[in-house]
Amino acid sequence: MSAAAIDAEREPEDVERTSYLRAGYSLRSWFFTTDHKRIAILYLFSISFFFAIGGIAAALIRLDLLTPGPDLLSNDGYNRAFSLHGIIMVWFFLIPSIPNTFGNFLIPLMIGARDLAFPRLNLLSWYIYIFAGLLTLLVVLGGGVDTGWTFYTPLTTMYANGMVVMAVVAVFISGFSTILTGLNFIVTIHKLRAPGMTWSRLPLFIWSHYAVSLIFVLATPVLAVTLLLLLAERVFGIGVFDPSLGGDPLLFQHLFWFYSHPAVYIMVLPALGVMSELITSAAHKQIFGYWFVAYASIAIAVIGFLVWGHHMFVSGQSIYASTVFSFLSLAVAVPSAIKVFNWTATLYKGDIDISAPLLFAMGFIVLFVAGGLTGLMLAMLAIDVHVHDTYFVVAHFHYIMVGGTVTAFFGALHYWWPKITGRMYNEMLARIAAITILVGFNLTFFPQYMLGYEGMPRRYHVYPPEFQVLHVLSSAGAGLLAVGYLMPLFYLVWSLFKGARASANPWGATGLEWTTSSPPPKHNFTEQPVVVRGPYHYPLKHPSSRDHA
Amino acid sequence: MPEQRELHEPFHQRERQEEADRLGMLVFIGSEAMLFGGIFAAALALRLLHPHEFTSASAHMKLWHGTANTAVLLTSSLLAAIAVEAARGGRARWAGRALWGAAALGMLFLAIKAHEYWLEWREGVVPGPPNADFGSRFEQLFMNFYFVATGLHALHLTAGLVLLGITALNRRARHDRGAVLIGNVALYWHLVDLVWVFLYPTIYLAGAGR
Amino acid sequence: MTAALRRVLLVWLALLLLLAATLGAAFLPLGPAKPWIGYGIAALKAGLILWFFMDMRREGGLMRLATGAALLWIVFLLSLVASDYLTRSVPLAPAQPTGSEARHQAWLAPPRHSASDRRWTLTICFAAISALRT
Amino acid sequence: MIGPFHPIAARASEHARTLDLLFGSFGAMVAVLTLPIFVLLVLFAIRYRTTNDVNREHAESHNLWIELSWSIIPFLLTLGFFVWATSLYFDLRTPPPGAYTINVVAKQWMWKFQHPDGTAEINELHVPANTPVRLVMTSRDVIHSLYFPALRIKQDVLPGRYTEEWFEADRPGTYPLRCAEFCGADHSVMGGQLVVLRPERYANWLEHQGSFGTSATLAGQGERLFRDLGCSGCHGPASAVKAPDLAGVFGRPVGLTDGNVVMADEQYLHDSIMLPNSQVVGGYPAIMPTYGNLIEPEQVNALVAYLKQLDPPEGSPE
Repeated sequence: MSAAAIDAEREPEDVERTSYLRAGYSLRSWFFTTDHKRIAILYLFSISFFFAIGGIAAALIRLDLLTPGPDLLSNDGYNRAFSLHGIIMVWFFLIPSIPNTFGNFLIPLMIGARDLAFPRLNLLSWYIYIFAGLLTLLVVLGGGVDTGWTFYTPLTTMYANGMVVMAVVAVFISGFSTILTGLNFIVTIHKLRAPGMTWSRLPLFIWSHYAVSLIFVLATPVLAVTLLLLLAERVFGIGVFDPSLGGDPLLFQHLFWFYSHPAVYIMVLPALGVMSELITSAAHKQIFGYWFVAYASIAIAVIGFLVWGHHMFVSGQSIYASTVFSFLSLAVAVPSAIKVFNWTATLYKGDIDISAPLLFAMGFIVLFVAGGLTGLMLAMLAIDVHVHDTYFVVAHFHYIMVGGTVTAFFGALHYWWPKITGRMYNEMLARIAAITILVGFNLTFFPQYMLGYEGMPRRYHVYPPEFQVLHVLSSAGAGLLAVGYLMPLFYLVWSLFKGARASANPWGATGLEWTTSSPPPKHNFTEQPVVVRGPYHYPLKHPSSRDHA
Repeated sequence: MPEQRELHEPFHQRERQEEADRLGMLVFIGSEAMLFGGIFAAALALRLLHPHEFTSASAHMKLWHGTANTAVLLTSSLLAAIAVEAARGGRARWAGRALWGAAALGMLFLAIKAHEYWLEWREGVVPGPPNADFGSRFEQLFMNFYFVATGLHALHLTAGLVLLGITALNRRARHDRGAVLIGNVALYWHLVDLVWVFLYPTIYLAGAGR
Repeated sequence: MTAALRRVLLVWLALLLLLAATLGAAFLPLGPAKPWIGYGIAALKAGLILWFFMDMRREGGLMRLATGAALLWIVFLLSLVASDYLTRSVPLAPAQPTGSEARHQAWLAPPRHSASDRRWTLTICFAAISALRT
Repeated sequence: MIGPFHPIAARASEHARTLDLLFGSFGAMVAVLTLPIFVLLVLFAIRYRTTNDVNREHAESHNLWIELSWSIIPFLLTLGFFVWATSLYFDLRTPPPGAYTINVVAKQWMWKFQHPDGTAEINELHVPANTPVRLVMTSRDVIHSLYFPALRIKQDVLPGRYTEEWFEADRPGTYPLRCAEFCGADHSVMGGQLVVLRPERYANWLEHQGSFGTSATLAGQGERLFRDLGCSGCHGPASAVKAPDLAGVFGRPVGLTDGNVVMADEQYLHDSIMLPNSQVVGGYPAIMPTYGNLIEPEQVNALVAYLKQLDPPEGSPE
């Protein structure tokens, strides 16, 4: 690792002069860049923008649900609010959140490459994402859609009157941005690894992004064709779902959920990859069971394609198919359980620095386990018959997507912030933010489990008065959660100007990305690094190994 | 000295870069195959829901147009493969001719397809125009599926034609002994052929013998 | 006429023969086997195209893995969608025989086990199939 | 993770109680499996924090047996609950023979219930207690879902197709019924009341309804429709047209033209009216016109009810 070591000791002025952030200030250098690090920054800004819009829609929903009656929004207004909340959060924030920002930034760095395999394709994928995002903004301004993010037929094809066509076209286009990103990652991980970087020496972040890219490339096209069939029916009248002609609305649900369940694994797998990095770095210890955790990511990607029927247990699907899907849904929970057990074992006898990223990581594990196991409950046929399409399901997927992916996103943001910007953030404020987010989150979504089990259906704008107490609790929690999410905005931006200058390896971690300077130069490494050891080669036994990093 | 494709940004060795380009194209082909996988899932569902009516609706299809189109596309696929072999063998002129041949057969496919659509328009089995009258309601659903599936395939075929044209005009691609660009375009063209190979029994052969 | 050209032409001929075969098979009175034959021959043609025209013959394991993965995922989609449509109308609930029909229907309909033990066998065999699948 | 049972969640059927038991016991097992993780997380974080000088010798980086055991054992535990939940699910989807059938028609933003004696009610469903009630449901527009929280059951209602749901409420009272599948603007107000009455009170409730409800029974309405729509023209005994005789057809296997045999249940009768060429009876020409856009689902329910109680003429084995 000698060449890389020189990178780490370069003087701050030299680092500052060659940093990728300094490699051009013009708009052209940012909007026509092919540097994967700059494209990651472009993605970071755009997904934060859409996170804000989706968050505003969520705030509207939570405020309206404070009272049983239609006080803030009309029936139709509420339906459009939750539809937009769903569409924007799923396709324009959650799916690109970790892969397109941290995946773009870190995959070349972690495998010792100068850039992704197809840099121009990477920029094209951002422009496609932005074009689709603008179309969605037009949908928002034009009044939104009243179909929910699931676009079920025949509601969307015959009875919905919102801007369904533009929303479907926007999602269809955003799918191509995902396919191109997945393709880029797969080819990069196969063909651009540094000499010596065998598959057994890949960091687990790369394994999980490889699994996510498999889902990107194999699931998104089926969403594209499903939306095409929907458009064909709504616009040209040549659809295959029309029940009056003998078509089957369940066919749409089969094709839609064949994409949409792997899509929820698209959202959670990168977070699992981030967790493996955060836990090993905080515990300063080799991951427990490397191969189990690595293959668990691939297993989640593969089995994730076999379980979509658990969304359709009460939809009139055949009971035998439901039994098969129920069984496979239990099988897909096993790899996730393996990962959680291995992280816990990694902390055992570690040399733990309780930093903000670790707080986010532990928060992630608690919420992900809670979400995952309620998912197991939903996979039980008889229980799903009772709680399907109720707030129990809403709480379940928010525990995994918000409690899981968004917490991991913030953990990753704090952990790699020094590497991305070259500045350290304020540690105490970050810990307060982490605690606020975790408390606010639980206050928001745990009451929804109870609401769900008592029979409060999803997407209800007017509800029976006996549920009001739990809704008020949930809305209060949402307020605290919003505060928790806004805090990083301030102290991270503050750290850009006033933050201490970060060293090349502030956490004493062992990834290749920590061997180059912070922020890294335009071509990542002054000299091609050569890999000689596994990813997490922390000295095992030494009591206070921290000062020998 | 045969032209070398220029070495772009992150790659050090040209050979590794060619492998990457080909893998990238194959992964894209895989995603396009999944796109048509959705179409075949729809066909499977319709056939399992109404087996009897699916075959009787398919009996009305123009079997000879379909068969001719399959033969045309198989031959055009052959020409694309010949183009790749010629480029590898260094015979740039033959590569160009084979590419133009493949494109021409692609146009022929579209011509046959257009003629078939026109016949169906006249018979009034095209959903939409006023003179449309269908034997049964499921017949209209089958025609819907037929137009969506063959329309999507024709769209991809047109994109393939454009790619074939660009590669045929691209001098450097024809002289590239590694046949990277020609190889990738041929891969895409073979995918379009593969999809039709499976669409043919789904739409035409289902009701052929009745 | 290089060896490669001859091989490709031979493959082309084989493809046309298969096309003729599948067309001919469509006109034979084969009944329920017809779709299987049609798609079987189509799979043969696809195999030839993949192996020779798309050069999987010369490619390394990675490219074959990528091609195989796409085909396997389509099989995932088709098989599980089919599992729903095929077993949707399997009647678990005996239809309501009214009045004098009960005795008569018992003779007509196939022998039925009691509902509960059929349920156990179905659950176990489905669990077994799915265990093999993962 | 375990939703504590608020007193609001009433239980009105044996299934509801069994489901609560399943949910509670599975929740308990899940808690037993996960609490150690949360405790260990915090414990390790505090005990092995960097400032704490403690023995960190020979921590293993992998151990096959531990890893295999903590992935297979939880899976086997959940398998047990899988079998229990699946058998409950099969019971849910197997209405007992001879259950009391009520037809349900869902429409954008209201529920219409048709009792066998012809009484129809909107958004209110009166059912006799302690008798299995089978709801045969269809929708006139989009997908709805009839959800009885107190009975812990729900079933989507699809356009152009019958789906069914059955329950045996054993505690008289008034319980909510709600729509659980998003169906447009007023999805959240499309609910109503399930009123469970003791059988005798249900009987005189029906009489009371009889006076101003529609006079004929559901089957009676079906018979009138059978004549008005011209079905008897072809299917009647004296008709010259070659059409299958429908007497006693319900519940019997029917041979189709393409050879396979289909059980003539409600779904088959519904499809034969709405999509006649879909499954034509063996030996008959496919000449029946479609009634798809002529009649409403309520009328189809009436016709099916009429056909169900048509007994074959005495002595004919056909």
